[in-house]
Amino acid sequence: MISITEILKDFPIFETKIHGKRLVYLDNAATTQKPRQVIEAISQYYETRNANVHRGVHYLSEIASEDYEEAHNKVAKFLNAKGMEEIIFTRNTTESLNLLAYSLGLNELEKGDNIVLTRFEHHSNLVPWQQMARRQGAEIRFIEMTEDCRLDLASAEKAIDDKTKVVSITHMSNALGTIIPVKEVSKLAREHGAYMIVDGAQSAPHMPVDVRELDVDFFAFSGHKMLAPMGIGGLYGREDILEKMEPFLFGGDMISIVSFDNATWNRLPWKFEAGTPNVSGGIGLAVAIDYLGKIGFDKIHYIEHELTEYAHERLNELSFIKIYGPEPKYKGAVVSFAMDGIHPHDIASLLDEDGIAVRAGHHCAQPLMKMLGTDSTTRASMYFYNTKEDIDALVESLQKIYKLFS
Amino acid sequence: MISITEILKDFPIFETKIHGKRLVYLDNAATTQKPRQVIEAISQYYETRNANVHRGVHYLSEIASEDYEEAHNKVAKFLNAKGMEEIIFTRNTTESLNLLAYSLGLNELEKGDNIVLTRFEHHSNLVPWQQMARRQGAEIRFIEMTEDCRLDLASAEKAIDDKTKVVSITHMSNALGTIIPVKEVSKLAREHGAYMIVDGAQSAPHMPVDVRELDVDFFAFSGHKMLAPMGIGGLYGREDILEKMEPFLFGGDMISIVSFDNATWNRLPWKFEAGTPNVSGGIGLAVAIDYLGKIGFDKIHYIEHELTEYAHERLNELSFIKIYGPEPKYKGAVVSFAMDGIHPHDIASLLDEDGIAVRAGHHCAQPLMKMLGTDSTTRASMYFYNTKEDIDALVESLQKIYKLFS
Amino acid sequence: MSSMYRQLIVDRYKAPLFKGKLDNADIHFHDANPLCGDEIEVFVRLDDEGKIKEAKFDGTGCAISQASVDLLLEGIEGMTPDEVMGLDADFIKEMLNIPLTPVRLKCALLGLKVLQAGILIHKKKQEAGES
Amino acid sequence: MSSMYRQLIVDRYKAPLFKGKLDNADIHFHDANPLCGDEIEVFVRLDDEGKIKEAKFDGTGCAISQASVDLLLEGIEGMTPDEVMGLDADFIKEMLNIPLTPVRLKCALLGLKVLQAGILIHKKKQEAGES
Ligand SMILES: Cc1ncc(COP(=O)(O)O)c(C=O)c1O
Ligand SMILES: Cc1ncc(COP(=O)(O)O)c(C=O)c1O
Repeated sequence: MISITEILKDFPIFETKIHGKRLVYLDNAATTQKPRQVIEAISQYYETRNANVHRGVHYLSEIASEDYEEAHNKVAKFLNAKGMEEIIFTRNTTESLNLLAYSLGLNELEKGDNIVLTRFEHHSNLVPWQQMARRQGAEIRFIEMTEDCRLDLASAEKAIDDKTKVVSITHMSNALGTIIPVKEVSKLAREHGAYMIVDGAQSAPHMPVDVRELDVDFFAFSGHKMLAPMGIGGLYGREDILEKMEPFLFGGDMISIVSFDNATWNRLPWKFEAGTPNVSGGIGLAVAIDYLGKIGFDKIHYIEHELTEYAHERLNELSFIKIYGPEPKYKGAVVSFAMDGIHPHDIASLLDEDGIAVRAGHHCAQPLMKMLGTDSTTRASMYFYNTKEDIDALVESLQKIYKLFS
Repeated sequence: MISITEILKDFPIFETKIHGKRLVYLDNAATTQKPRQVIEAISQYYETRNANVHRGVHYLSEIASEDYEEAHNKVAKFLNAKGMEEIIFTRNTTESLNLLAYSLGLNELEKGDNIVLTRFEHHSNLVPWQQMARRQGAEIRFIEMTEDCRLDLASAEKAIDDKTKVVSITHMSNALGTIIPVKEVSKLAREHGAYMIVDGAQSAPHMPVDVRELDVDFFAFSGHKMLAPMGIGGLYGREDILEKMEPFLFGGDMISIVSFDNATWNRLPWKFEAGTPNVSGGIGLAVAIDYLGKIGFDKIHYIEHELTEYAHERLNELSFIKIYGPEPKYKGAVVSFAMDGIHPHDIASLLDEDGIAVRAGHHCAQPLMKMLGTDSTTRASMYFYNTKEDIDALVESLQKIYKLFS
Repeated sequence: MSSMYRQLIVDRYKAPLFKGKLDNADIHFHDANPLCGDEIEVFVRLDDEGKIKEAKFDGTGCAISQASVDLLLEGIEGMTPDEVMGLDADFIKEMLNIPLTPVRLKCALLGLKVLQAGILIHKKKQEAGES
Repeated sequence: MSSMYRQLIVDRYKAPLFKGKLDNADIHFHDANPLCGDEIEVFVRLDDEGKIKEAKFDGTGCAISQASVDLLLEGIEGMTPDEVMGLDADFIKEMLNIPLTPVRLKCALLGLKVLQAGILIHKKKQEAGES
C-alpha cells in the first residue's frame, strides 16, 4: 500500500509555490497533475528512441511502433476491451465524440431518427449531436434530472424508442459529480437497437471501467484527466461495429490501398487513426495506467469518497455556502457550490491568492447551470493525491473571503 | 553562427547506439529528432505549471493559458500571419487538411464543382478530398507531373477553371523532394475564385514560409517534422475566411453560448479548437520555432542543399542506384532511390544493421509511386543536423549491401 | 503578493456609489459577458457643453467588474464623450491599482467597453440627426 | 547483432530452388501484401496418399519473403495439407533462424499465409465435390 506521502513525492508540481503558498490543487476535473514516471517516460522517449511509427523498418521506428501498439493493448486491458483493435487513440474525449457524431451522424442518421442525451452533458457530448441532428433532420431528446440532481431513469424509458439511433450519455457529470447508472440506460438502448455511447471523461480516471460488463458500444475518455499527458485520449469501440463503421479522418496510415480515384482502409484500430499519431502521448498514457494500477481503484475510490464526504461535512458547517448536486454517495469527488453574495470568479481569485486552485464558471455545461438557476458555480474537484488538509485550507480560505465581503 | 558540433550536442538521441553503431538518422521527412530545449520545455511545463487553459482563474491556469496563446502568436509570426486569430492548433497536417475537407466540403462544395490537386499529394491531401468529392458529387482533377518530376504548370491552367472550388497542393513532395511553385498556382486559383490550400508538412521545417507573400488562404503543417513534439500541428487560415467558415470539431472551449437546442461560437482561433488542447505540445512547438530561428533558415537551406547535392553526387557514382525525382536545385533534402535487384525493405533493413535509419515503402504516396513504375523506394531525408559523414556512411553501407547480393 | 481585492474594491462592490438608473439618458447601453454572466447597463447625461454631468450603472457580476464600472463612472464626471473614447486598459489598470491577471482584466474592462459602445451609438444618432 | 541476411537467405533469394509454376496443381493460390508490394503465388501437387509431392512458387518482393517461401516449400515435402495447416510463426522463425523484427516477420510469413489459404480453398472444393 502506497502512503499519501509517497504519492505526493511522485508529483513534482507540488513543490511549486503559488504566490508563496503551498499549492492546493482542487481542479482535477479540468485536468490532473502528472507523476514523474509519466514526465520521465516522455523525456526518455524523445531522448532515446523517437521515430515515426507504422511500416518503418529501422530500429527506432520498430520500437516506437511496438511501444505505441503496446499502449493500445494497455488501454484495452484497462477498459476490459477484447484487444487493441477496439482502441482508437484520439486527442481527447471531445475528438472521440466528434468522431462518432460524424461517422454515425453522416452515414447512418436519418430524418426522423432521434438521439438521446441527458441533461448533464458536457458541451462536448451535446454540441456535436446538435449539429448532426440539424444536418440530418434528426431530433435530440433528453433524459431528465431528478430534483436531487440524479438521473431520472423513468424518463429514460420515455425518451428512448424505436426511432432512437444513438444514446450518448456521460458516466459522471463534471459539473455536479453525479454518477449515471450507465448499465440501466444501456439496457434500454439495447432493447431499441440504438448505439450506446458513454462519455467517460470523468469516470475512467476515478473508477474501474469494464466496457463489456457495462454493455456499451463506445466509451470515450481523455488521458490528461487521468495522469497522462495532454493531447492523447481514446475511444473504445466494439470490434464488429468498428469493422463496419466509416472512418472519420482520412490520410496516411489509415489506408490500405490508394489510387488517384479511390482508397481502401487499413485494419483496426489504424483505420481510425489518420496521420502521424501522438506516440509520446500514447506512451505517457500507458505509464499513467500503470501508475493508476499501482495505486488501485479501490484505494482511489476510498480516498476520494472520504474527501468528498469530508468536504460536504465541512462546507455544510458554513451557513453561507450552498452545494449543488446530489449527496456524496451518488457522486464522484466533485463539489460545486455557491456563496451568498459573492461571485464565483471572486471566490476563485481569492482562493487563488491562498494557493488554492478551483474552477469557477459554467464548467462547459451552460444549459445544466441554467436549469439550476445560475450562470456559474465554484467547483472543487479532488483526486487521490488530495488530503483533508486541502479541504481544510479551502474551508479556511472561504471563511476569510466571506468575512472580507461582509 | 552555431557549429554543427554544438547543434549535435543539443540532440540527446545522437548518443543512442543502434545495434552498437552510431545513429545515422536519415528519416527526417517522416519525423525529426527533438533538441533538449524542446524536451526540457515539456518536462518543465508538467513539473511546474500544468493546468487546463481557457477561463481558469487560478494561477496555474492563467499561465498555461498565456503560454498556449503565446505559442499561437509565435506560429503566426513564423508564418507571417496577421496574428494568433489566424492560427488553429491541430494534431498534425492530416487533421488540418481534414478540418478543411469537412468544413469546406460539407458546407460549400456542390455537385459539379471540382477540386484540384497535384500528382505529388501525400495520402493526407488526397483521400479526404476523394471522400468529400464523392459525398458532394464533385470532381477531383490533377495538375500533372513533368518528365523530370516537377510540376507541369501548363496543365495547372487547364485543370483550374471557374468550377474549381478548392485548389489544395503540397509545397514539397515528401516522396521525391520536388518543390512546388505555390505562388504561380495560387495566382490561377485567385483568378478563378477558388480556395487556395497548401500542405506545408515538408516545407515549414525547411524553408521560410510567408503565407501573405505566397498569397494562400490556408497552410497546414506538423510540429513533429520541425523539432516539436508529436501530437501538435497547425493550420493557418485567412481571418476573413475563418470568420465565415463553419467549425469542424464541436465541444468545450469552441463555443460562446450553449443551450439544450443551440450553440454559438467562440472568437478566433478558439472557434476551431474543441476540447482540452495539447498545451505542452503548443509550448514545445513554440520552443522548436525559437530553435529554428536561432539556426536560421539561410543556414538550414545551405546545409541541406549541400547535403542533397553531395548525396546525388555520391549516389550517382554507384552504377546500381537509380534516383527518382528532380535534380537537387528543384528539390528539398530528400533522396528517393532504387537499387538493382534488391528490394527497398531489404535495403532499409540492412542499412539499419549499420545504424542507418531510412524509410522504405510508398511514403504515403501510392499513386505517385505507381506513376513512377514502382511500389516503393528507399528514401534518405536530411535535416540541418546531418553531415557529409552521414551520406558517406549511407554510400558505404549501400556498397556493402550490393556486394552481399551479387 | 498584494491582493486583487483591496478594501476599496470590496467597498465599492458592496456599496456602489453610482448604481442606479437614469431616465432620459443621453447615452445608454447594455451588454453582458456570456461566459461569466457579468452584465452591465450604463446611463449617462450630458450637460449643455456636452460634458458628462451624471452617470449611473446597473448590473450583476463579480466584484471586479462591478467595482470597476463604479469607479469609472466616478472618474469620468466632467469629461467629454470623446475623452472617454480615448480611455484604455491602462487607464482602468491605474484606476484600480490592483494586480490583474488577463482573465480578470476582462472583467475590469467590461464597464468601459459598455460605456464606449454607448457613446458610439450616441454619436451615430447625433450624426444621423444632424445630417 | 547477427544479420537478418545470413548467406542462406541471400542465396535462396538470388537462386531459389522452388521457383516456377505447376500445371494442374491441386493447391493453388495467389496473394499480395499491398503495403510493400510483395506478391506470392503457390502451386502444390499431392501424391496418391494426399501428401505433398511437389511445390513451386512464383513471386516478387523482398529477400525475406521470397527466401522464406522457398525454404518453406522445401520443408513441406511429404507433409499432408493438414500438417501444413498446423505450422505457425514459430515454425517459420525456427526455419529461418534469423533475428526478425515485427515488421519483417510479416514478410517472412507471407508465403505460409498464401499456402494455407490455398489449402483451405482446396479442402472446401473437396468437401463440395464429396457431398
Ligand atoms: C507532404 C506531406 N503531407 C502530409 C503529411 C502528413 O503529416 P502528418 O502525418 O504529420 O499528419 C506528410 C507527412 O508524412 C507529408 O510529408
Ligand atoms: C464529462 C466530460 N465530458 C467531456 C469532456 C471533454 O474532455 P476534453 O476537454 O478532454 O475533450 C470533459 C472535460 O472537461 C468532461 O468532464
